Amino acid sequence: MEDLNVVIAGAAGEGIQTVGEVLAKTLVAQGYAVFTWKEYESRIRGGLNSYSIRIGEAPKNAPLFKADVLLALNQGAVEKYQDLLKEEGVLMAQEEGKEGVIAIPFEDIAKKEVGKKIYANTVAVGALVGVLGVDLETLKTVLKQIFSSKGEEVQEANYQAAEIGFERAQRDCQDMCPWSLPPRDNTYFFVGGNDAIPIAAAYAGCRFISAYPMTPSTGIITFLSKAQDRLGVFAEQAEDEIGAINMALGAGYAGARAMTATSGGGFALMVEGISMAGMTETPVVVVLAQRPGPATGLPTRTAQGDLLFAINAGHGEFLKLVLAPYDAKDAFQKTVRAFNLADKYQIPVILLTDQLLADAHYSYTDFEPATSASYHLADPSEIDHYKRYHLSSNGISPRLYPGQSAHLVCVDSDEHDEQGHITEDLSKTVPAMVEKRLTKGEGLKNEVAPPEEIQIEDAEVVLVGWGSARAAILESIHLLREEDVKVGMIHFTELWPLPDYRFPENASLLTVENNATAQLARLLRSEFSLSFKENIRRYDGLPLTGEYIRRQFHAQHR
Amino acid sequence: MEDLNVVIAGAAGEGIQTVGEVLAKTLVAQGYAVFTWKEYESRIRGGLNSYSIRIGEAPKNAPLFKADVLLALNQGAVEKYQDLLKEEGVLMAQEEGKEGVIAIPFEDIAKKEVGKKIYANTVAVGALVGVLGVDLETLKTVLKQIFSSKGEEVQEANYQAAEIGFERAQRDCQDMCPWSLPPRDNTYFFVGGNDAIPIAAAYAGCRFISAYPMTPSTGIITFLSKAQDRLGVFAEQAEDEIGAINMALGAGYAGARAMTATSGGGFALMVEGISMAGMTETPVVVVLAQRPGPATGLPTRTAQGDLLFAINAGHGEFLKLVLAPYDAKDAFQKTVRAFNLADKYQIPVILLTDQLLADAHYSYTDFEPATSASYHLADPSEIDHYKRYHLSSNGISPRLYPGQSAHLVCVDSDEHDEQGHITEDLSKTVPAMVEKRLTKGEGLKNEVAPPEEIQIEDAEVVLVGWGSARAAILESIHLLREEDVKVGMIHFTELWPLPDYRFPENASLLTVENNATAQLARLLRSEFSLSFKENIRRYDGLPLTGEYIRRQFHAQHR
Amino acid sequence: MPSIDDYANNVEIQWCPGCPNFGILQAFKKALVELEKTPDQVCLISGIGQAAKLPHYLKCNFFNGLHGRPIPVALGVQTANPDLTTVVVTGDGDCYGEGGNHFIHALRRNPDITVVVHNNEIYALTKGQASPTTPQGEKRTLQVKGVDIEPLNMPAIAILHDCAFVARGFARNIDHLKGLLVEAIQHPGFSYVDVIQPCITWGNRPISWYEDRVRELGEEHNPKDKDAAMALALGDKDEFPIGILYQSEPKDPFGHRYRDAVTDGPLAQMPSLSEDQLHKMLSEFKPGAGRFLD
Amino acid sequence: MPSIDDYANNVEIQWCPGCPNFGILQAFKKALVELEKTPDQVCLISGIGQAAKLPHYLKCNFFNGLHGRPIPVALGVQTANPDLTTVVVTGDGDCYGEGGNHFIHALRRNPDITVVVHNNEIYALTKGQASPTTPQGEKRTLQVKGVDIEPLNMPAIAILHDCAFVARGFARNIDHLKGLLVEAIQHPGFSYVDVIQPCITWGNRPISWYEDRVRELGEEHNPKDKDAAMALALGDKDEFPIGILYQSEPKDPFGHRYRDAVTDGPLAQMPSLSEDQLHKMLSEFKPGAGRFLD
Ligand SMILES: Cc1ncc(C[n+]2csc(CCOP(=O)(O)OP(=O)(O)O)c2C)c(N)n1
Ligand SMILES: Cc1ncc(C[n+]2csc(CCOP(=O)(O)OP(=O)(O)O)c2C)c(N)n1
Ligand code: SF4
Ligand code: SF4
Ligand SMILES: [Mg+2]
Ligand SMILES: [Mg+2]
Repeated sequence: MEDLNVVIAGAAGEGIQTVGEVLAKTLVAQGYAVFTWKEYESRIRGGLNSYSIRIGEAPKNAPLFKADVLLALNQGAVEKYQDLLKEEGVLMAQEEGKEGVIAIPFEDIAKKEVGKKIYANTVAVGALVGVLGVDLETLKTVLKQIFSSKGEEVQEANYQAAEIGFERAQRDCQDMCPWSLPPRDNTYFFVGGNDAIPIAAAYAGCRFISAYPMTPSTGIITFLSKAQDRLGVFAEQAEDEIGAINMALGAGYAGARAMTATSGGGFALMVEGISMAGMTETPVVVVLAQRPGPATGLPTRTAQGDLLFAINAGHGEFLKLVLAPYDAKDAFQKTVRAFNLADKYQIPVILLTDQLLADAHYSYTDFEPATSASYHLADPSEIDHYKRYHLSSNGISPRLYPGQSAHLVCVDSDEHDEQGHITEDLSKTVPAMVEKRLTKGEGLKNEVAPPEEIQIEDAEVVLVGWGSARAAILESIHLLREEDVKVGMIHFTELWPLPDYRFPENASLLTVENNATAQLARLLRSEFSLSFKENIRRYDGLPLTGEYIRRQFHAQHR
Repeated sequence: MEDLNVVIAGAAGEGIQTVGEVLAKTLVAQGYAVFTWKEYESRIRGGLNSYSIRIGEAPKNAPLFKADVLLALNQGAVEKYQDLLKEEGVLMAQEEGKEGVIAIPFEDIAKKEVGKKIYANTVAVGALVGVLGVDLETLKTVLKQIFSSKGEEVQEANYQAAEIGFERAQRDCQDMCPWSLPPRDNTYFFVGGNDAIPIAAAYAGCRFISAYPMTPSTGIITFLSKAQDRLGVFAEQAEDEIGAINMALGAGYAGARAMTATSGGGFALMVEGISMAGMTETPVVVVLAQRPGPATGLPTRTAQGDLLFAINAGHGEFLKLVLAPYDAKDAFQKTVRAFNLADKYQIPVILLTDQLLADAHYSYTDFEPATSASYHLADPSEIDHYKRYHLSSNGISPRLYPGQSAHLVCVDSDEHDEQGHITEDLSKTVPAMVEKRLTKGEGLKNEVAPPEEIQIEDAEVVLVGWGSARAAILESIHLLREEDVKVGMIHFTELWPLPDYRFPENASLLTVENNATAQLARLLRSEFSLSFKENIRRYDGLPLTGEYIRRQFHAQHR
Repeated sequence: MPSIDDYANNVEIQWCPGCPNFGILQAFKKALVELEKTPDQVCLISGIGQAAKLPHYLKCNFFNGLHGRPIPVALGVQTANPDLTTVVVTGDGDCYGEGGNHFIHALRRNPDITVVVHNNEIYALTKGQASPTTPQGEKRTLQVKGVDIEPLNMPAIAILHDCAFVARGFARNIDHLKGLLVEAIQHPGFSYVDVIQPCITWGNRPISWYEDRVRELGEEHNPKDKDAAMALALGDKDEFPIGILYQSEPKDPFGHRYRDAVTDGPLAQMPSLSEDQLHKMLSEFKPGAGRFLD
Repeated sequence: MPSIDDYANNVEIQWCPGCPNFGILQAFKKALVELEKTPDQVCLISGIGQAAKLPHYLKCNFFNGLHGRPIPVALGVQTANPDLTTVVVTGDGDCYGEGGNHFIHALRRNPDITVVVHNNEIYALTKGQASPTTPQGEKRTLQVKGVDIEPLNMPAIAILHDCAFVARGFARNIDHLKGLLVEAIQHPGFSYVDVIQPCITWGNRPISWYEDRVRELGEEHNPKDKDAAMALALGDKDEFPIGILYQSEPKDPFGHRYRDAVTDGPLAQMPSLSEDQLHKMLSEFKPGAGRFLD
């Protein structure tokens, strides 16, 4: 089958999120690979938002805009989103509308036929399940899981609501709805970006998170604080982002793997702390969930606008690692990797995500961690005279934590000697310490993964991308190859330090980025001798898609 | 004559600074071109510091290490600094020492012969003036200026102290001191980097400074607050750097040219504010006086370690201007330019200085401003319907200030429409605003000065530098050319956006930088297709000198 | 003479229908009309949050800045243009959390601005986390077992530091709140109004719960009585006396020395340094003249 | 049993000779000896300033962090390793200026740490600017006509917020200060000692001026009496009553819920999530199982 795309649109507070989630779970339970993403305004009620569900037999995990089915919860949503409907697409709405609209007055039905307005959402899901030709029973299983704790009555009412919606849709569909999604024998994992990171953190031995709420990063600390007893991660809401990173650094110094999570403005406030992590050689993982800036920008939208800021974050010169996972599963792996490498090299690691990745849910056949936690604290019993900043040949000094043993752990944000005391010895100690901290980079550079290469053998044009744009670029390659354009892909998820790498010499290169200034291109030019054709950029707050890239490619490169 | 270098060394609190300043002024008054710089520890008393005075007939304005005369105020200073003495150099000390040391017990003399220990400094200056063969009368003129307000008695005691020191030195000099510095007919301006910036700011119409103390930037607000009534600049010590930049932005929004000044860690705390300046299009000038990082680093030392951080400072994508003046006079011009361009393009401007430039004093034959303030506020009477973010073709919208007229000035750190109201219109307004802010860069790029070229015509190797390193690089070119090495110089003081520029094609290039990672080289690689030989870097907290560059050049490029 | 309509603009209001923030907006408009201010005389400064969106809904000059930072922006605005009526509109997270340091230091400065805090005891725009004023034990989206730490009492801190004007209002008593705003804006120096503003979407308690506990202060309270003011600020956490809690003795406003010595008008209107002045100053950097500042 | 010598290290002390900071250092050593702490049980956290250099001069674990940020670092340290004796050593600029927000929010959390502020009413390391505690009218290098704004009264703010332990010491009354430090460190929850520490280099007043005005509190003051404590904190600015100003009723320390539910040892010693636990959790992301957290 071709992938289907269902878009649910309406105001904040109208239940888009609930309808979308229940439908998505039902589809996964039915055996389909589902990818969901959302776009929404920065407000609590009102406005116009959408929740998109892509349904396929195998995971594509990339956003689509065009809709096969559009469920518009209000008239504004009809107007704003109806252009997304494909020609043969079906519009579902509450009120009777034009020809070809499946009108189901969810709220009325809920109130009159089920008894309470709150069942309107379930009526809507029932209708969607009916339109898509999914088994009502599957929906009921999902409803059971969700409402089992609410008592028999609520559960029954939900069943009833779902049935009514289902039947109304089937009745009204007639021959407008060609779809049928019979049960399949797959049980995909269905995971959100902001779920994968906290779970991976706990799996990687993270014991401490302090953060200040900021969209789209807040889900991470929320997850961990809800799961505190189960995952054992101490979670604290800080008074501000400066407090957050300094708490994490304190915990890291004291031996606990620690992290924080934020977005652009909050990250800006943390850069002094990141510089201190560099100087004190304290491991810390900082999630920077990007949204469009500058300043407050578009708080709920997506962008890849902070790449160069992240790489150059912090005053002075020190080693850091910047990783940009491309989806939830990769975010899981990269999170574990972030903790391990932060520990091994005693450095700050920045995990660059974005609103797309944070809020999207992905399907996977399997979800096995590729690495597990590896710890690098030194063994105090093997050390005679402990020096926190011992000048070793690879720049890495043994790290102990205070109270671990009788060895004293002395750490300084001033330039310091091997013991951790302030130094003014410019002739020897200072240059030695500068070199020590940078020397660690040689080891790290060798561990950094090279970019992923897709179909570059015969490619005339290579699309170079990073982070969450991967699936869209992959899809665009598929689309362009269908048109006989020989394109390939080179994709970076480990961005600083950059690995040694040889770009193909015969293909022309352009980057595809969710920003306005093509930051990856600038970065690659500074590290490799490259030139780029006109890069493809998107900077309206919405994610890249395969179709967008295809269109831009043709517009720019004919 | 060949330039002379006098180094005064001792503990903090022992009077090095006073002795050095009085001597420097005397030399200027005598008609010589004087350059002073200092290196000191981050403490208030004790430690070992030095103040160097370079004396010549024409301004070189570059630091030297090797000393013709070393005045060591204590035994530790003798030990630490005596290696600086040239073979024929003269050591002056308090206590009798080795052969060839001019021993003058300043404190004893002051106490016993003048009556109070505090006159020891003047005894020392007197002795230095004697050793150097400067007129005692010139010293007295300078002493008169300094002490005239302290009453007849103090003045007389100082004269007496100077005389005793002078005579003792002349007596003990015998044939060890070959120098004679007769009066010359020059009256140089003698200006410090941290004096030039505040004066230029006031001249450029700056009306507001808020800052939080941080070495080596503190001199700027200190100057302005002392001169508040005379220069009319409102100066406020903020509670922290975040407060400082936000106050400056408030003042800037309200029509006052405004600035702040800080160093690495404080700048790190300001980058969210800089991003807001970008988004709200509020002019602001931020002085970033660099010192070695990361974190607290070496608070009183010098470095050029924040170039890439400054250029990439702030989340999101927006236009900023980064200027790095090379000396006090250039700092004057660039400060005026900073305010004018901040105003014209409605952007944040970063003035990158460093401890060397901040603390050094320079001599100039003339000190004429090359530009004066040009103002770019719009005229409210010419506007009918005012829109703060009117989408103009060059990206610049008319800027008014609140209360200036009946027009309302509405400014937003969220993405906004032309009126300044929050927008969620992703299809039109958002990309238009992103483009508007970046389009301004096209105009700005055309105003940015190309780098300065020195002797590149026949150069086989070109040393590429930036900011305060200029004089040292110039001197190194002189030294290398004397050895028949064909070197030239390309020097940047306007660093972002980079101007269009063609590098010479036949010479090999290397950068000379006061940092460890050769940041300029990285920057230039990303903007021009260049490759660099092994760059010359210095990262021990001390400034580059011509001699250092010469030595490194030979060590690296034989 | 301005009317309520002069303050209307046709910007869509993004608050939840029924939110008490509407009451604060209304009180603002009424207060400005009563004060006979025209929109161009008023400048609202805000940070980020639901509260901080208010300036968009009232026709006037505004600077909608960063989360937590409206107070320093307002200090800059008021200094640069003292003729403006500068009012900060902020939330409990904006002002007491991220911006806490600026608030306590603004108390020290006594700038002639008014700070109005929409205190809903929650981070509403980011979906319901605890704020510095959330009472202990209350559940929030990030504090699922209830907030475990104590709230900050900023009105008490303000009274302690002799803040010029400290009041508490209730978003649903619009006319009473309007009265407070009028007095706060008129009062010289730093005026601070903490407004109880229940969040009907994320909060745990209905508006009526607050309504039942709000009590208008009458003649019996003398705002000059610091002990009494402090007692009110420290009183039972489930009681909300509203009105003027405290008024200090008159004191010098921020920047008064500069105003006396240099100018008391907008800084943008000052002439800049003349070439003459510049040359005079620079000549002092020549030997023989002596540094002009020492 | 540790002795004073166990706390000696041979690092050159960078303070001015005769600075009262030496007295604080001495009091620290004596207190730690009296508490029978060995250097490895102690962790000092500081920011940047003259005060903040103290950890370098006393043999123990330390984290000398950023200006203004020792308190959040200490929170992290104490949480990660509750077995350590975590003490913050900070200055009036570090703690009340740059770090003011962290202090007021630490009050809310009641972490089991001790904060010792070297209050010299000045920014000493940066050469004499006013600090948040500089009295009005006093001249500083940046405030040449005298400080024009009011000082911050952090002890009063602490008492107001029922800080577990609030004391004031004098750097030259070493034994008295030692006693305060012993009590502060022993006291559960957030202990706060503001130490009067005249700066003999940049300050305007000789040590004797302070000595004349310092008065040790005796039996007559009951630290449980909040009003009396507040009166002391608010008292005459030129009088310095020293001793324990306030002790709150016992209350839960920061993180107690976690300590009860998860572990009360160092976090570094916890086993990490097993593959089993991981798979169990991940399986809940499959349809049919239901999300494990909802
Ligand atoms: C530096 C920074 N950190 C965090 C945020 C995210 N943020 C936006 S509003 C808000 C909380 C607002 O709370 P409050 O001030 O009480 O306003 P309310 O929404 O409750 O009216 C936060 C944390 C931000 N925009 N900037
Ligand atoms: C972010 C940042 N801002 C400013 C500074 C510069 N600075 C260093 S110490 C200090 C003031 C210290 O005052 P205080 O804490 O009272 O310590 P004291 O020196 O008086 O003991 C300042 C402003 C810095 N290091 N970092
Ligand atoms: S979320 Fe709460 S505070 Fe925000 S508008 Fe809605 S009801 Fe009001
Ligand atoms: S400057 Fe002041 S506080 Fe610092 S060491 Fe010297 S006397 Fe002590
Ligand atoms: Mg709130
Ligand atoms: Mg101090």
